Amino acid sequence: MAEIPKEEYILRCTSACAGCSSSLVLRYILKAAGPDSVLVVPACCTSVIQGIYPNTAMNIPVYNVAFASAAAVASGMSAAFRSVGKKTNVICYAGDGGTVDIGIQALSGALERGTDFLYICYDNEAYSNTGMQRSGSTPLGAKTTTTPEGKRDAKKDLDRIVQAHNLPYMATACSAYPLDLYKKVQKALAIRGPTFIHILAPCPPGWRYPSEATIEMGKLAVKTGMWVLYEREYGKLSVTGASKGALAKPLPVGEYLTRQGRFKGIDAATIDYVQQSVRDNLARIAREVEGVC
Amino acid sequence: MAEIPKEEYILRCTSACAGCSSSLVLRYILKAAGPDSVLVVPACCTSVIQGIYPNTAMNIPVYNVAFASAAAVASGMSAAFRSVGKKTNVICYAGDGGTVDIGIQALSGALERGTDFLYICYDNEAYSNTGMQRSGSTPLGAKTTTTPEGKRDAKKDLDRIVQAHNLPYMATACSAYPLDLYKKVQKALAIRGPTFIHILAPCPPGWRYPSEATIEMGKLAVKTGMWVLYEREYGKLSVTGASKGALAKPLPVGEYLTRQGRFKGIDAATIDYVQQSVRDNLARIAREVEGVC
Amino acid sequence: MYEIRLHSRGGQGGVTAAKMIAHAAILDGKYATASPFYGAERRGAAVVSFIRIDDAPIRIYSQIRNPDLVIVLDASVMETVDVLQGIKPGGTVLINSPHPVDMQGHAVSYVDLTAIALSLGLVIAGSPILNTPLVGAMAKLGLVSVESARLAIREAFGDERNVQAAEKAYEELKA
Amino acid sequence: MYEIRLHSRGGQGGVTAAKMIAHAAILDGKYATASPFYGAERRGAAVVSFIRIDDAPIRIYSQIRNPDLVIVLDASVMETVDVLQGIKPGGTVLINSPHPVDMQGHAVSYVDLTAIALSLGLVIAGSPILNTPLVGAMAKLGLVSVESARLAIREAFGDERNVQAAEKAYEELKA
Amino acid sequence: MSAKLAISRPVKGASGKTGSWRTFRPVVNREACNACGLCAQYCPDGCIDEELEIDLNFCKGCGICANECPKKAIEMVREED
Amino acid sequence: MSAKLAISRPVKGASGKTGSWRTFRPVVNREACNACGLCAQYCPDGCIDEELEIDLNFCKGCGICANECPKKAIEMVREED
Amino acid sequence: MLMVATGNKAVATAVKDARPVVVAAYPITPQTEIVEQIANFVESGEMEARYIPVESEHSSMAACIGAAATGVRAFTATSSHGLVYMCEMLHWAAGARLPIVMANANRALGPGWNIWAEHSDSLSMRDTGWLQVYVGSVQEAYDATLMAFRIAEHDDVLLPVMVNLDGFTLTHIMQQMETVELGDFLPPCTVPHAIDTANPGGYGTLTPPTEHFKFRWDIERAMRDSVGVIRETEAEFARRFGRQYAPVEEYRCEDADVVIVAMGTLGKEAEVAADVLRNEGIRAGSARIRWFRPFPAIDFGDADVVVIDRDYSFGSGGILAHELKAAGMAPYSVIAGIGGQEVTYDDIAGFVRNRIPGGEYWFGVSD
Amino acid sequence: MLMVATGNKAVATAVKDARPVVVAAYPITPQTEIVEQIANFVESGEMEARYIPVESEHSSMAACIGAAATGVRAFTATSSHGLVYMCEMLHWAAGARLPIVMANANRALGPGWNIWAEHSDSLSMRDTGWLQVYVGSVQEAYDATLMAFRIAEHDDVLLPVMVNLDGFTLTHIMQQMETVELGDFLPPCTVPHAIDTANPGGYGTLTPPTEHFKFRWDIERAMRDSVGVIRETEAEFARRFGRQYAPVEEYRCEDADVVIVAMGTLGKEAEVAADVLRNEGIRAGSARIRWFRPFPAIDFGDADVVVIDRDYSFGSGGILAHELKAAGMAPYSVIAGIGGQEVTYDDIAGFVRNRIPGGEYWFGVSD
Ligand SMILES: Cc1ncc(C[n+]2csc(CCOP(=O)(O)OP(=O)(O)O)c2C)c(N)n1
Ligand SMILES: Cc1ncc(C[n+]2csc(CCOP(=O)(O)OP(=O)(O)O)c2C)c(N)n1
Ligand code: SF4
Ligand code: SF4
Ligand code: SF4
Ligand code: SF4
Ligand code: SF4
Ligand code: SF4
Ligand SMILES: [Mg+2]
Ligand SMILES: [Mg+2]
Repeated sequence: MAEIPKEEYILRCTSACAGCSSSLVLRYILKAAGPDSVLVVPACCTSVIQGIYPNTAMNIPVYNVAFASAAAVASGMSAAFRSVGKKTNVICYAGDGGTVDIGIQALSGALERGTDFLYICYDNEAYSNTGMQRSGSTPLGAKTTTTPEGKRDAKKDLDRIVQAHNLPYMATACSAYPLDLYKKVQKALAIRGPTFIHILAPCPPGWRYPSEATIEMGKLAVKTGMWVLYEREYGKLSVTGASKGALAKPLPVGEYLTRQGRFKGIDAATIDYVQQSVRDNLARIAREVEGVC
Repeated sequence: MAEIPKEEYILRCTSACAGCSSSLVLRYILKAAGPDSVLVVPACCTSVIQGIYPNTAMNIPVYNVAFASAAAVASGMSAAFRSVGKKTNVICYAGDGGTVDIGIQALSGALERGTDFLYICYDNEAYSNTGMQRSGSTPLGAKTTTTPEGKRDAKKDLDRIVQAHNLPYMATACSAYPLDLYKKVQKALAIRGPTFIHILAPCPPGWRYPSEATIEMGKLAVKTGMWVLYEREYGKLSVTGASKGALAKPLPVGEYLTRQGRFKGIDAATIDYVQQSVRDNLARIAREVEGVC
Repeated sequence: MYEIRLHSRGGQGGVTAAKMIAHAAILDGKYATASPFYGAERRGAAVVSFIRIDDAPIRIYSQIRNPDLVIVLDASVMETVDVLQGIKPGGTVLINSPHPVDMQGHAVSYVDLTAIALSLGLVIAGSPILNTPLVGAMAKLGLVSVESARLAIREAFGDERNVQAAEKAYEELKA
Repeated sequence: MYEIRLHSRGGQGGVTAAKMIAHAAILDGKYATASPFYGAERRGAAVVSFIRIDDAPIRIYSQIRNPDLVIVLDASVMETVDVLQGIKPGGTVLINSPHPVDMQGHAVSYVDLTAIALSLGLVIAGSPILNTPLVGAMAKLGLVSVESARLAIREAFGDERNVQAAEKAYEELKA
Repeated sequence: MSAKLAISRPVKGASGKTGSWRTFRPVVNREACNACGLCAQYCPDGCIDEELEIDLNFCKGCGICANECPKKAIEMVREED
Repeated sequence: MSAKLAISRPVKGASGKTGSWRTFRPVVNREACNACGLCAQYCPDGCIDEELEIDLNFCKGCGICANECPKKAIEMVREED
Repeated sequence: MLMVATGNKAVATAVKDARPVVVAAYPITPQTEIVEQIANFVESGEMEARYIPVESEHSSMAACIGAAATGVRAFTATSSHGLVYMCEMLHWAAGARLPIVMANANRALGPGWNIWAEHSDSLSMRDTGWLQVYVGSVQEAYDATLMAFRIAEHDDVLLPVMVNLDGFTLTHIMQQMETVELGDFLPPCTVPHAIDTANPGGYGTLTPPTEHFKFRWDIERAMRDSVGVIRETEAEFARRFGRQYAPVEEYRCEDADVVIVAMGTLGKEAEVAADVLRNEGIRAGSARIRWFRPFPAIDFGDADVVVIDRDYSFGSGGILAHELKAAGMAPYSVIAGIGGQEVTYDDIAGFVRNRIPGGEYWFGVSD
Repeated sequence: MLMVATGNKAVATAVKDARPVVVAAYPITPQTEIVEQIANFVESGEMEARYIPVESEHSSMAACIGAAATGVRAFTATSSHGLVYMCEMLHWAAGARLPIVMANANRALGPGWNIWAEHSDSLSMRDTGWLQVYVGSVQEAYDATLMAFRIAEHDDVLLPVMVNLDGFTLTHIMQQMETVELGDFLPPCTVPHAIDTANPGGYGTLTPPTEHFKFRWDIERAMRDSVGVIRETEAEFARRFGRQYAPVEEYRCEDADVVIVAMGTLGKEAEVAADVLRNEGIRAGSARIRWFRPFPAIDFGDADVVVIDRDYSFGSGGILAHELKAAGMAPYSVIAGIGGQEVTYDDIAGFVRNRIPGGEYWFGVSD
């Protein structure tokens, strides 16, 4: 932990809910990015928790933008900074809804045209800011206010979508492993061109678990293999941190699902289905790591 | 060819350019779909070539819609038809721009939520209707009116993006192989849920080759491996038709590139680069077909 | 028109309380409105709700500036909010508290809603439910009838303990 | 104001022809506008362009209904289009043709622009370039000066054969 | 019903007689033809019927049929002006 | 300059004293603590400093620090009303 | 049935009662409860509709267009940024002559983000060919939503209808509300130009300069005809269900020396202001504009007019004031309530007391 | 330099001369040539800007916002569906007080698809806080685009400016055009609130009801101040480059009994109509409205006014006519040129001859 700067770029305190993991990850992202950075934030919890005019908790420029527009705004910003010779980091920090749903057009476009920026999606698997509605990133079976009986469609596979854009660097991370995230942000920012990090960010009110369990929830996601920590440098995959162990010996997914109110009443068949998908996914990753694919 | 209905659903004649391959593929799509179908068409050449009010060449309902909206319109249409018990095919027929750029949000959303429809992207690798500007689907090195020196970014990999949505059926096709396409459309329409076909559709004025070479151009794309014909049923990949041979023994990509004015002056390094990507891609597909992946 | 301002914290059920009070008044044949003032607060922040009760339809949508009654569901909000602001001369205060509290000379009623909720095991996600007993206290203050209070609570919550909580608050309220 | 309507097919360079004619007139110190009428036609369909030449700035943007001169770059358009529609009494017709054509009594000039282009090898994508020789014909009709015609062509095309083509048309035009 | 919105109705010739676009016209040499049907299959505008009659009202002269004919049985002939 | 647009400036306490949100307060037992720093690392709001002083003005009482402390050296104590 | 409901709940309940076939909507504060409530109705089986969880508002309107094009009833709801994000599709829905009904929770536009009541969102869409009604109570939100379907689907209209309710002040307030037994008040939806695979047509193909304006004119024709349809529908509603509405709700206007013109909840609060002023001896009345499109014919004789705009068209003025000016009045134009700015009946009474005919006043802006 | 150029080329050339740092644009008929020309200027090295080939118009405006937020000059161009598709971002650009310049090729909205001239696209965006100018010739397209940058970036304004030119009739017509040597007419772009990592700020954070209206008021304040900035800029332009413009271009109005009010190329053609009418003995004049936002102060005394709207707000009337009515006039409102409908000076003269003060007439619609 010695390497991580003590500097905090979020002043005490945002108005995030107690136990908000997105606030936690943002602390580490900003530590890794340092002060010569601009955060581009579309509508999401993060646009609200900063504080209300005239005050903000964020001690770094934050450019709040319309919901669908983050990656495109960042494109213009990056082009402008680079044109005038500035190296300022341009970092989009967007929720899952603002990324996989309404924001995907802008994201895909910015990736395709090689924008020099880092796009970070913190994934709390719902539209949390508006009160926990289903997003494309909500997992199968999860109850939200618009899927009161549990979502019937699978979680959109953002990472494979992004991967299809062949960007030089992409990674996943989880709020329970802030040091892993910190390193990945540093790596991403050192690379020219589009880079991407997808962070699983448990949300106590959205996932319906007590706030103190936020880190546990993230660890369970990784240990069950529901979430895999990895990075891809120029296409090459390496699994990182706790996922190495999980790849070999994942916990049963039930240990993760049953801890969360949003999965309350989920039936055994769905759990089996989820378990099977996780198994397939881990096998696929293992094969790729072993160089078979 | 006996199997293909004689019925033509496009009356002579649309106002498509002479040698337009998109018009050719549409003939076969409609033959496969039959009259109980609605075509949803966003802004693209197809919205114009139908004819001008009060006349249309299309002998099937065509619902022309705003550029970014095709898949979402189809969602509503499909839900409405299914609700009232109709099996009417809902088919989006969209250009590459309307699919990979401005239309990708709607497409991704419709796929994620399991819309029962067939989405067909005819890919002429540019915004042809507005006069051949670069799209995300324009290949590396191609000259367009907005990339007069040749495009510097790679072609967006639509198929991998779509594949990430885990839909039950997806396929590629090429206008030079209308029978292959015909079968794929039939297959797609027989499946409930979202299905997708991506058709390479050479465009004489856009690609700058003489109109009579339209079929040749498509065949060269396939034979060089620049374009691979395949289908994925519930994830399982099978290479179809002429691509089987190309997979084993592709022609050099130069034979394809140098036939087109849009690649005029392309340098040897770029050709090598393209050749290498094709090689990698074919190898990846071969591995997957062999079940290694 | 009788105007009530209710102070609570996000997550404590202040909005539902306001709704039940208005509902009870409506069941009494009156007109009533209940409106939360929404900031963009997340859980835990101080929030305020407004309740109006009248014999004629209510056409006022703006906030209550001069309440007849101020309800304080969480005494700790008084650290940051002036709960007495604008209270009518002669206005009353109802506070969730085990003991009387001095309110600059205003008439004060108090009842330990928290204790009532805890005693009945009315706890959600670690927090005691304060809103149903509050409705009982409102009945005691004569703002809604006991019967309507019961109906309004039953409409909002299935668990009969909520009605018991209200009855308990009705009995325990001290002025 | 002198008003010209030019009939051609998409892809034949009618728009560029209109531009060069207007440019030449402007170089002569006049005011001129050239406007294509755009449908949503693709290549091959009949299209029409308008050219206005005047001594004062031109403030008219609508189509020309009563042309002084009608130019027919492709005789086949006459099968579907009434090229004489609205032509002024006493108006002239200039047609790309090796032989004179009867135009309901209107004065007709003709010149084989296609042959001129082919003879000089001026062919793009299989189609002969008709627009540069046309500018020469316009000079012959006295609508633009020879020198300005040359300049306008050179501005539009690098290849000097285009100027030669214009000169040839200038010589070969028959009234 | 007053026309509430633009609904175009299917008609032949919706885009005019596109045959006038041609510079070259396809001419079939029936001697050489083996009736494989490829020309008809590939005509983008479906202008070739089962009897290999080409609808010259609409054939745009793209030349695909000639180009694809395995027997070189179709020739593209310049339209006389 | 007149205020042309809403630009918020960084200040401490931008969202008020969020410490008032707490129902439970973390209390560190320094005896049991091994100074591993995990509590500080995991506090979403960065309320724990290097000396393990908890800024109770802002600590929201989420309980993460207590939950994650490997030595169980932090206890969540109910705030007296 | 008597219930206590928020404005949002009222809309959702009316939609349930109207039995649409497709609902496609996207959440946004302060409309979200409508979406959530409908999703719940559908999942619980209380509603038979399909709820399409679209990925954006452009797509929610697109999905409604696709559904309505097949001839079925479709509904969506949005607010502020959602509304302007779907702007293109609003034009499209009207141009395609589809009787879609939408609820809009009026909210300010950013930046800075502001989630509170303002009418600029919907008023800035006043050219799109949508009918617009602004409601002033929970009951009215329910009633107007029901009537919106009947008006939109009327053969003389066939245009989409937007039901506007003030964000928070109406979407989140709880009031009593009576539902109705619809009976045949709302006949089954029929769209004469619905897609019919047996009679194929090309919808929205390129329309040339010689034709396009005719279809635009027909939209205007329908707007004009909708005046009668609205009148007839509101009369029929009153006859059946006992609640009376009019394009402009006048209160104590008959003998008024000054009339306050406003929309939404401010229009209701203005009635209280009129009472206050009357008590002071000022003969005030209130005219709450309910239908903004088509804009109603209004005439207050010689009375002064004080108009309150909770909106603004930069470089021109209050949008409602502009309509009154164009109708020949010289109102005192007050801009108030922007971005949820608090405006009480006392404030409104103050505007009236300090009125300067023809003048403009931005409430809260020090000069 | 004298050249022959289309309206599109004129805009592209002006942009080149203005030396923006970022151009982000998306093609759409009839604006496409602007995009293509700029992409060419950039690739050929004639322009140093970055051209961002965005994937949609929402993103083109977003990219301009991102660029301008750093304090640099940014430009985009669009038309009709592109304009309404970026509607949300238009509001955003103005709210963020960014001096972006955009060219809009005026074109009708669908369905049915129609690619020809109409002003409904940009006029329907008149509430967004953008200044709007409508030009009437190729030269003016060039000049106005240059001036737009100076006006937008002026410290008293800091609002985006939209330069509107009629689709096809102006975008595609070729006329002579003189470019200028800019010199210091256009000073380097400075945005006082540009992002500064040394002085961090939260842009556009949630702004409460007590504050939001103040920023909205400042937009209006800037709109009002822009009147003077426009006047000053146009005067300075005339002084330096010899071409004179005014918010309203009046032609033979001094002694007119009837004034034709129109915008864009119809406003030019109206001058010819005035000449025709004068020859007939009707003392006609023409007033071409150039700046629609801020809307200019106009006064034609006792003269009759015939206003031609190439646009319509359904359920209300011609948008330009509405402005005139709100300014106290009772014009004869003619709706003409919708969807590229052909309107000649003869037609315009006819409108004048048949005028009914206060009446409305849809050209080409048989009653
Ligand atoms: C165009 C538009 N539509 C809807 C909204 C309302 N809205 C704001 S934030 C949000 C949800 C964001 O979800 P996500 O991106 O997952 O971030 P989170 O709130 O979960 O942090 C929504 C729907 C908006 N601001 N703009
Ligand atoms: C919102 C919007 N932006 C731009 C356009 C203009 N436009 C119409 S078609 C088109 C290009 C379509 O390209 P593609 O989807 O590849 O189809 P193609 O024309 O190549 O057949 C463009 C840019 C539009 N109609 N709407
Ligand atoms: S709702 Fe979830 S993501 Fe949003 S602030 Fe609260 S805990 Fe964080
Ligand atoms: S431009 Fe290309 S795709 Fe479009 S009609 Fe012509 S040939 Fe077909
Ligand atoms: S392609 Fe040639 S051989 Fe085959 S049917 Fe046609 S003309 Fe005959
Ligand atoms: S030339 Fe082209 S259009 Fe004509 S018949 Fe042959 S393939 Fe068909
Ligand atoms: S986590 Fe526990 S052991 Fe580690 S520093 Fe904190 S209190 Fe001490
Ligand atoms: S309780 Fe939560 S907010 Fe308080 S110090 Fe511990 S981790 Fe931080
Ligand atoms: Mg989220
Ligand atoms: Mg294309």
